[in-house]
Amino acid sequence: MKVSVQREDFDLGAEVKAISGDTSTGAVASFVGIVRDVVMTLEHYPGMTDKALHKIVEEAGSRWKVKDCTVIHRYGELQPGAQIVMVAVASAHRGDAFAACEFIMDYLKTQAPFWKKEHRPEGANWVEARASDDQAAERWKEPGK
Amino acid sequence: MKVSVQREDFDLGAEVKAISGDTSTGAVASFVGIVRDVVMTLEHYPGMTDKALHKIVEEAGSRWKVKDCTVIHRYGELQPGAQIVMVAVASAHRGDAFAACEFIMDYLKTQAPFWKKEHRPEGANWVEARASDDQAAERWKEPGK
Amino acid sequence: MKVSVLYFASLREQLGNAGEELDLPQTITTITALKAHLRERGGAYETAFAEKALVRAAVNQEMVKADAAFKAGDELAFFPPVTGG
Amino acid sequence: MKVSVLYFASLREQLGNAGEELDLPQTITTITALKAHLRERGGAYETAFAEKALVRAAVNQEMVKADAAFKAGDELAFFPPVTGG
Repeated sequence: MKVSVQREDFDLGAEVKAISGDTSTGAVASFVGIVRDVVMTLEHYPGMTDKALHKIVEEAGSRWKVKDCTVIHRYGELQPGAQIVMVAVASAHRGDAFAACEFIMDYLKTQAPFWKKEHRPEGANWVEARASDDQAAERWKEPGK
Repeated sequence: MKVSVQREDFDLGAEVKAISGDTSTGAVASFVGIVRDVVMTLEHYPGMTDKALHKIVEEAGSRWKVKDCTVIHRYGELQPGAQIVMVAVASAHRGDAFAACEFIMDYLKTQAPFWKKEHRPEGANWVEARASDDQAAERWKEPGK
Repeated sequence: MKVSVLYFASLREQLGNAGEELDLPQTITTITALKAHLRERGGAYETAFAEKALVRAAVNQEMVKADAAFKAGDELAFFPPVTGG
Repeated sequence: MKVSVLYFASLREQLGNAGEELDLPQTITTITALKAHLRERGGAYETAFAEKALVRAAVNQEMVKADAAFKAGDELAFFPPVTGG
């Protein structure tokens, strides 16, 4: 399990390779979040981000059969097209890999202390939290998920 | 949209980058299938594989908001740890990317004409289709999915 | 009616046949009928195309149900349930 | 009771304050009580910690509900709903 909060960019291919080595691993699901068409600054709460991400990863590991997992989240100024976040989950089978990866993203969106500020020509503004993100996290609380 | 059926290995990171360029793309979900602990030969039906994969990708594009998408499936002899298949889906938002990526994998598993033969010390044998794969594909037929 | 028929994977090995050109009687126009026709060859064909055997079919490279029809010149294929991905 | 309090993102800008050390009256032991206490400062604090304001809180770097308690020496934090990922 690897969790990293960093300014630097990351290499999805290398990170996926790094968790694919176990001969019982048959599936790796991954996700990359990308800056759309506006420059942004990502602020975080240094003492808490690492803790929060570890907690989310552990929760995923208790719900699904996860062989290995990597979560990287960047902070600082990011240009359009830049990678913001990646999650990769290695499992024996794809069902576990997909579910755990999506779960980690949904929880990260509502539980990890990051905030985006967008820099537009008309001025800078903080991105507002989206109700759809709360809903996405909520659905994992349904029984059977 | 890119579909490729090939002997050669692929580079997940490069493929994901290649479909991430649009400034309206905010999310790329991807999947890699990996050979577990046994050497295998992947046979396919050359005239049909490409067609079947394109059809699955088009179906995904009609159900979710997909900006771009890449599917690569290898054939021939593959060693343990080798990459077999990858699917990457770029969307504005992660919900569409995850759903379309998982849908493509589930349909590919039951609709694309590939067959795995495992080479074990005690002899070679064809992998049997799994009922769980049929179930995984079936669930996309439920209304609301 | 002339058609070409391909066999894949375990089915190809079981039959010892990767494919053949067939000139079928006029009455045989569906996958179900063709399977019955091949079954009559006996031996490996009788086993491979038994009613209970899990054999999938394609007509012109599209997977079809057992009651699908075909016409002269079509490329037909039989194979076991797929196991890619 | 001494605690440290941190403010993040739009809340930090709104208050013009990234954090401070506070020596609180004995009666203030929950996030709800602390928010009311800060509200009494008036100005930006009154607005930022209004009953209806969406302010999240953490105690010792774990997100908590408004009725959570804290003790001397804890690191408290207030921030808007998160928007990472």
